[in-house]
Amino acid sequence: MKERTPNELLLPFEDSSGSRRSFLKLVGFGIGSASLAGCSRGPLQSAIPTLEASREFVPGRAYWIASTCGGCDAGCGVLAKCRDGRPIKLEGIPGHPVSGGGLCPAGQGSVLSLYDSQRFDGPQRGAGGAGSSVSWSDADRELRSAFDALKQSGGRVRLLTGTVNSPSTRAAIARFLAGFADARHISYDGLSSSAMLAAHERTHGERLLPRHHFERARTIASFDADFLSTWISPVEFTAGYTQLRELDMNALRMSKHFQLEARTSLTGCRADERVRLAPWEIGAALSGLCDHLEGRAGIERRCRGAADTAPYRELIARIADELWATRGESLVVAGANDVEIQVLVNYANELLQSYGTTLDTVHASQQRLGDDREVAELAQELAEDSVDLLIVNGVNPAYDFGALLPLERAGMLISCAGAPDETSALAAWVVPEPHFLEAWNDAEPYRGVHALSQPTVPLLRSGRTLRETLSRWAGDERADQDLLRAHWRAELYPRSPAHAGPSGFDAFFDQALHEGFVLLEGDSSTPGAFAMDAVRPYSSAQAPVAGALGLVLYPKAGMLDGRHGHNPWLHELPDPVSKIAWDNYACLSPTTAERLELSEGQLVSVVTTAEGASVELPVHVQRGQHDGVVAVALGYGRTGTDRFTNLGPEWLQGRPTVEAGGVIGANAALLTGPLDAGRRCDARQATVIATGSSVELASTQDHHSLTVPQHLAIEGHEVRDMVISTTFDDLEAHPDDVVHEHAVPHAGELWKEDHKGGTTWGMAIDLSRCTGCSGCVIGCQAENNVPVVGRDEVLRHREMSWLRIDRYYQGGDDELRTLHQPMMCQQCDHAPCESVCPVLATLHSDEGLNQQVYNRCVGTRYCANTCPYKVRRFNWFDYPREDKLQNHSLNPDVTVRTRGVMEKCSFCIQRIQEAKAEASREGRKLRDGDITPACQQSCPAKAIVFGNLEDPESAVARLAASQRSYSVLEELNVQPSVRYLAHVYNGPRTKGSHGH
Amino acid sequence: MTYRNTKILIVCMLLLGALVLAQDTDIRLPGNNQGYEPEQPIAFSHRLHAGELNIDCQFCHYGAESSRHAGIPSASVCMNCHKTVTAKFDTVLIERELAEVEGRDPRRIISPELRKLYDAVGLDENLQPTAEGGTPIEWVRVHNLPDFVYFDHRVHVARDLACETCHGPVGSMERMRQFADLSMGWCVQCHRDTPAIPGGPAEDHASTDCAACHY
Amino acid sequence: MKRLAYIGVFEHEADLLQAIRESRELGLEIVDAHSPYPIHGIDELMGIRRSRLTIVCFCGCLTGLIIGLWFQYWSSATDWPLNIGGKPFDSLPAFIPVGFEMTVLLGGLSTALFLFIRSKLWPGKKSRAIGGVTDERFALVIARKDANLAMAEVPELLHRHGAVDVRQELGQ
Amino acid sequence: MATKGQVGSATPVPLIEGDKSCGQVTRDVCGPLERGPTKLWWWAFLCAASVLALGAWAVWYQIATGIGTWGLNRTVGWGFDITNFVFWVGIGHAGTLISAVLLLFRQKWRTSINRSAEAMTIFAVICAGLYPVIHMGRPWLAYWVFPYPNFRGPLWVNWRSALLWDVFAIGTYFTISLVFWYVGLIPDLATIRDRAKGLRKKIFGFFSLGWDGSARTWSRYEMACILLASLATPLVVSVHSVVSTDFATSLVPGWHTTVLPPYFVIGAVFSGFAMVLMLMLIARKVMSFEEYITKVHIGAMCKIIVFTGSIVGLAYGTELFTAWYSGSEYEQFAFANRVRGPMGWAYAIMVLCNVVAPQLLWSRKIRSSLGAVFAITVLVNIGMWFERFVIIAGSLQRDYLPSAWSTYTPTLVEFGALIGGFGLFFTLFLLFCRFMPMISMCEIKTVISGDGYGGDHSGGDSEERSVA
Repeated sequence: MKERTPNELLLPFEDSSGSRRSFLKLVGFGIGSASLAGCSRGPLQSAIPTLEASREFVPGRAYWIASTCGGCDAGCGVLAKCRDGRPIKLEGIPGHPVSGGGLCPAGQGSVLSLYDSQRFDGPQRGAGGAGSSVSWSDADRELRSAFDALKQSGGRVRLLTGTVNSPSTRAAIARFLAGFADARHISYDGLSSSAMLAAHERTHGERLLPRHHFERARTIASFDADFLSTWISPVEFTAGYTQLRELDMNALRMSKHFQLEARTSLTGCRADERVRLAPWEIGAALSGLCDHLEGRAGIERRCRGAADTAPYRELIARIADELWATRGESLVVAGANDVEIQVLVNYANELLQSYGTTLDTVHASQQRLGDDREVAELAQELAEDSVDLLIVNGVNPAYDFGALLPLERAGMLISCAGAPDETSALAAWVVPEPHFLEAWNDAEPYRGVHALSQPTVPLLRSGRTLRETLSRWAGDERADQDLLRAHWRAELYPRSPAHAGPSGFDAFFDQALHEGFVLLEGDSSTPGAFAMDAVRPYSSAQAPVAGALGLVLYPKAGMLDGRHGHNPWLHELPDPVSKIAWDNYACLSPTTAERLELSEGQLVSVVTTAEGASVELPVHVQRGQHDGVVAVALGYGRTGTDRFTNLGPEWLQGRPTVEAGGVIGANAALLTGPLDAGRRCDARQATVIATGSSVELASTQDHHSLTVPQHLAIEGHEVRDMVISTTFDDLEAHPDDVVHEHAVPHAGELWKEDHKGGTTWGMAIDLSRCTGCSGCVIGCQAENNVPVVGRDEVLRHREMSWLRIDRYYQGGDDELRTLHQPMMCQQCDHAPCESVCPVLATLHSDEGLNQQVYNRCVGTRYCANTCPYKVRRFNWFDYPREDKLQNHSLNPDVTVRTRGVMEKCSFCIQRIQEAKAEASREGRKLRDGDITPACQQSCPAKAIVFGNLEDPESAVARLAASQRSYSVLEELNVQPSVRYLAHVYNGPRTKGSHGH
Repeated sequence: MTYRNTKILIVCMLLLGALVLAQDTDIRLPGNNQGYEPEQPIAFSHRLHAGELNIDCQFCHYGAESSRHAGIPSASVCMNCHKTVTAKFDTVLIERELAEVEGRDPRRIISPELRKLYDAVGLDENLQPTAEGGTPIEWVRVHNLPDFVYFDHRVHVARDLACETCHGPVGSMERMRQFADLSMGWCVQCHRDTPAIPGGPAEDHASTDCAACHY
Repeated sequence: MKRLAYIGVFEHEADLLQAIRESRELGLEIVDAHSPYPIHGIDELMGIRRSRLTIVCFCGCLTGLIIGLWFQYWSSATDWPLNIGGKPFDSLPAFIPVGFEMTVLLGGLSTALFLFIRSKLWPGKKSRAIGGVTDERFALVIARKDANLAMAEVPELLHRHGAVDVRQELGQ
Repeated sequence: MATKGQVGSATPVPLIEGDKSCGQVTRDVCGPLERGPTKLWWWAFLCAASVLALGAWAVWYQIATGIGTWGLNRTVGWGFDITNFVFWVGIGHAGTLISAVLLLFRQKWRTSINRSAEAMTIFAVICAGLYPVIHMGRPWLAYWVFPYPNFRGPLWVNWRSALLWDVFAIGTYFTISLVFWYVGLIPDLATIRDRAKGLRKKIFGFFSLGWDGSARTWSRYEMACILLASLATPLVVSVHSVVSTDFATSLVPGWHTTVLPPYFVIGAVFSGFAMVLMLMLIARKVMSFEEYITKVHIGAMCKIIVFTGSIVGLAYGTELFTAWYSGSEYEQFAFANRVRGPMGWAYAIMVLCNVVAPQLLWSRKIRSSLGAVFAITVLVNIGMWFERFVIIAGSLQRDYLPSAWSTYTPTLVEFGALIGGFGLFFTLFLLFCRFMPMISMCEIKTVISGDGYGGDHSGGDSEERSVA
């Protein structure tokens, strides 16, 4: 299935303004409309075939190209699904050594950035958008002469990048910098793990980031690390973590997860036990933990007495017990970018014998290599006006550091940004990079794991990779692909077992391209023994001064450090915890908000106590958050977000998503403080001052709990049982009780059914596995052409997502439990929506699907009213699709719905039909697993399983038969085809088993 | 009263006349393009290729087997044959005889319609590539389905359905014509009448689910 | 065949009724009586038969009911059975409302139509209303039933009963 | 001629005052039509037409731009639109009731008001029918709700959908009401024809079908009226029952309840009578019909309002009891939410206007105060609108899944469509007052001739001398 040699596809792709014809030439089979006067047969449609027939693609048939996701630096493998010469969807490569087959929302969304019409087209001279276009040869000539002058004068050259884990690029960097007398490559990460690397330098003698094996961790203690959503490699960690949440009846396995955190993170929502721990308490808590562990290990006590002063003394002792009991299969992680804390984490892991089992330092991670200290040094150099040339690639320092890093004082600033950003606006030259789906690249996310990226489409905008650009400047005129191949031939091929075989390099490389990655031994780190001397109890904790709050800056799953700030899908993705789209906000705990007399949506200034830096943000009252902190999301306030002004529908009372010239949210990166302390996202203090005005936050959920409002509650029915949860011990003791106590006796049917059986498509969703990461939400959006409607429409509760993730809080802030439940059309067999449609626009298929026929729909909305799950979505307007380039991301297999029709999850009917057509072509029957809906494909946790419920051998039927299986609102007897598997906490028996 | 009766009679006759006239002028409901036979940029003859020469449909429309779309063949597919076949055989024969008589090498005869093909692929008089290259041929689509209908050739070819069932006697059409009305009722009727694959969800006929075509 | 008729115009309902009664006794043929409002008892007096409108209405209703139910059954269970919310193709209880509405619709329309046809009322029909009968006058039209009877007595009869105006006309 | 009609009251109160003769009646009713519009009429018409224009603009804007210009959302799919629909259908019901049911019950006091009540029915049904069409996402495809032969298979319609039942119910209701109204109009149109000249004569001549007041025609005519009335009576009950099934047959808690059909029908009678009374009070003033629409009429209508209002109150209680007794947590919550939830204010308005306000009419003093009666009718209409609003939007906003709960805030465009309905209604009504005999002359003449249906003069039981 995977087609891997797209060279023939690299037909000339002229600039989009005059490119209709060339695009049609490319897609092979375009349909154009031209008016034909005096003809009653409607517009003339032309069909323009390619001049050259291609063996590779047949118009209308999808093909897949293996590549590596560029959404962040984790290096997940992706298959780009292409139709007619263009990628339309990214899917994880099943069995990929990093991601294992899933994809996160940012990864799913990154295909849209390819079709960003505001990207740079070729080099620009002068500041950002105001610059003038220059040809590549002119730019190279001028810049080379400037470099020559620098080489003569011995000027200082700095290359500032994000994590570069591409070996071929690193080689090109080295070659380029070698030509200068004083040249350095500096890297940093917007979401920094610098302290983890530094801590290992102290404890293991090598600056490295170990690989975390959550799939081996039976006990996990996480201190503020959001490893299921944004921390280092969330897709991989989710896949690993959920492997130990396997609750099939034949193999009950469950890890125990403690989360001690200040804000309410997605990871915290999953934890078996979660407590609120302020950032300044983490050191003390970790020291206490180490104290306990030392005691159990019976070694010299370096943290003696810390246990007595630690917060949550009893809990820490219990965590230590549980960790110790599973030592060798335990894992302690901390999110803080603080070397002292990370040293303690290393120490705890060392005591727990995690190194070599749950932590791999041999095949160390290269997903985050940035070093905060180097940035601080660069800032110093810039401040001294001693940098003559600064080349910035892959990061946006002007956004991340603002005035702390005086970029404008560099002698010459060259930005490699693909699209205008804060840094390119300051640059003397912009030498744009292509999108990762247009370019060759390689990556080594873990030592020994070599991933390849290849172009899936000819360059839509003229750009050049850093590797090619630097090689050009270093005098190497080879094309990018040749540079990459040369590096692989010289460096990697000799290490492969294929080297000894007869097939040669081309076969090796083609195989790597086909798979998307290759595993090679021989490139590993060699850390030293654990240096006990590096360990000392944490001392430098500082509680906030009176009147101030601890400031916690965190990334959101869609925006991360702001690199996806121009992606409308990710902006409209509701945060998995707060359920708010289109904004960042200052999160305060309910108690604190009450104390400060603030309520949801009130605008406040968050002012750092040290520098007085401030941002103005609306308040979000976040349950489960520590009372002593204010949490603000990074990644917002990007310039260029004013592009979303005209995003949604325009009408009488419509409000723009962002005011003309404004930005979405506010940039909280500017609050991180001085560079020399590292990029500490949780170590600042801030005061929160009300400004007096307020805004509405675009939340997709109004009621946040399964408990109905108190004054309306009927006795005995205060809590609804949409999400059933239980504890592991209850499940083990009485597996049948879990769901049964919610069951409603079935009174039988009123009528005999006329309908045939054979196939009933169904879905099973394991709530114990689902983390709420929302990868499925964006996957669904990409697959099904779900429109983006803009902030105002979300505010009016008209978001269009077919698949939403319901989030319910239960319990008080101290013992907050958060339940996530993916909710999409339940494809009911007795669908209430079907009987109410007057025009038969929604009815049942012979295969048990609830079909929605857009072209028949007249839009009465009766079906949506009567749907008990409220999963139907109505096209309130013709949502603007004026960006013709962006429209190329549309899936041609799914109708783009017009105004006034209802739509909803179809179980990816286009994929069902495709699989059936292929099976029929191959003359065989459908097999279980032939059909994978977009949400299932995307799910890193493998929480979603699709198949034929009537085939007892199918995976979905087996799950549906599980003792944890139930359907939502079973008592209505609408007979949904989606089965949920009860959520299980790893906890002791409760009396009875009151899950919720 | 007779006067009124006459009036009624006249009106009835007029209505009847209008109906008869409507039959003749081939008036049909909007959206029904049955019989559509647009002029094409190159006067390609299906009668010659599919009829007389009996070339398999899928030789050119090879997408029908593996894709939703049967596809309009690329010019390069035409060139497989028309690299050598440049004009009608009899004109070539005449030239050959003439050349023999005149004692010279026969000239290459290129028919005016094939000239358009060579222009499109960018070949000069001697069938050598020109500097400008070619421009794709803009054929006029004959069979147009609305955007919300997903017809899949692949499945129908796999079920050994003859192309003529829907496309009509293509082998006798000089210019391609829409044979069927391509209405939903026409599709559905065939699906009702066609026995299904045994073991499929609907045992007695091909799927008449909405989602067979609309999604 | 045209024949002679007399028209008497009255000012009071009672005069008209008296005139009718006597004309009938005399064996005169009452072509018609005209009044601005329905006069009760006049039909018996004039010997008008009970209208068959009821039967027509009933037949209309029955037709509506049968067509309504049959068409619903045919279109959803025979012509193209479709699975709607798992309900049986022949969902008779769900067909009742439309069946009922069709009953009433056809019943009502056939009644009105029959009224118009039977009473020869159609749009644009030239009115032959006798002056004032749509306002406050009452009129009686008398024709000769028996050739032996002297028509000359008729105007006198009408005048005797208080007719304010008596005209002679050629009627049908 | 003396007036002899009575409304079952011990003291004979004249139904028609002023000792009218037939000619007098003709002149009184036709007079205003022939004299040309009064200043007051012009002002009223201007107001109504402006409101109609505003509504037309709102509807046009909404159709051109999208349903999104209304404040609906993924949870609340119906708001003002269907509220208005049910409200207007309800208003229409009183007309049929007065003309058909009271005809069957030989209530001759209906004669003064039945014509305008029937007209009101037709106009209200026009208004009502408008909303389901414009509430569609693609109203230009509204004809798809009709089962006409087509080239799609053929694809028919979903006979199981309550909305489809609505199509037939409203369609039949409109048709039968129109036929009934028109049949009733023919003699009066003939009266006007015979008084008119020129173009008016031609137009009224065309529509009066050549009516000549023949005794034979009268006989069939009366029979037809009785038959149509007998058909219209169950029809009117069925229509609002069918409308209520839009809600009762769906799964939404607060909708899914068997009490809805009778509850809706009685609500419709209640609101309809209030609307008729309100219009009568205006019309008798504007058109100077004080002698035809007397305190007897007003008193009778007041009694019906207080009676039906009490039944409506009982229905409110019943649904609360049913919810409580059901044991269904969703049903119970839906009603707790209806009374005390975010739309509790609307529930309060509903109860005050529909249950409390009409109880004042027990007092004869209030019944005889036209101002007070007028105020109460206005309140009842407001309350009944809110009843539908509470049922529709109030139930939808919070149903099963707490995650999907939402709120509903109407937009300006929606308010435009709301008042546009009133604009249309009053415009049509004013035009009707202007061009059609507002009072059924022939029936009034029957009453004053002492031979009203069931009148004492005709010798007791009407059955005896009904059309033979």
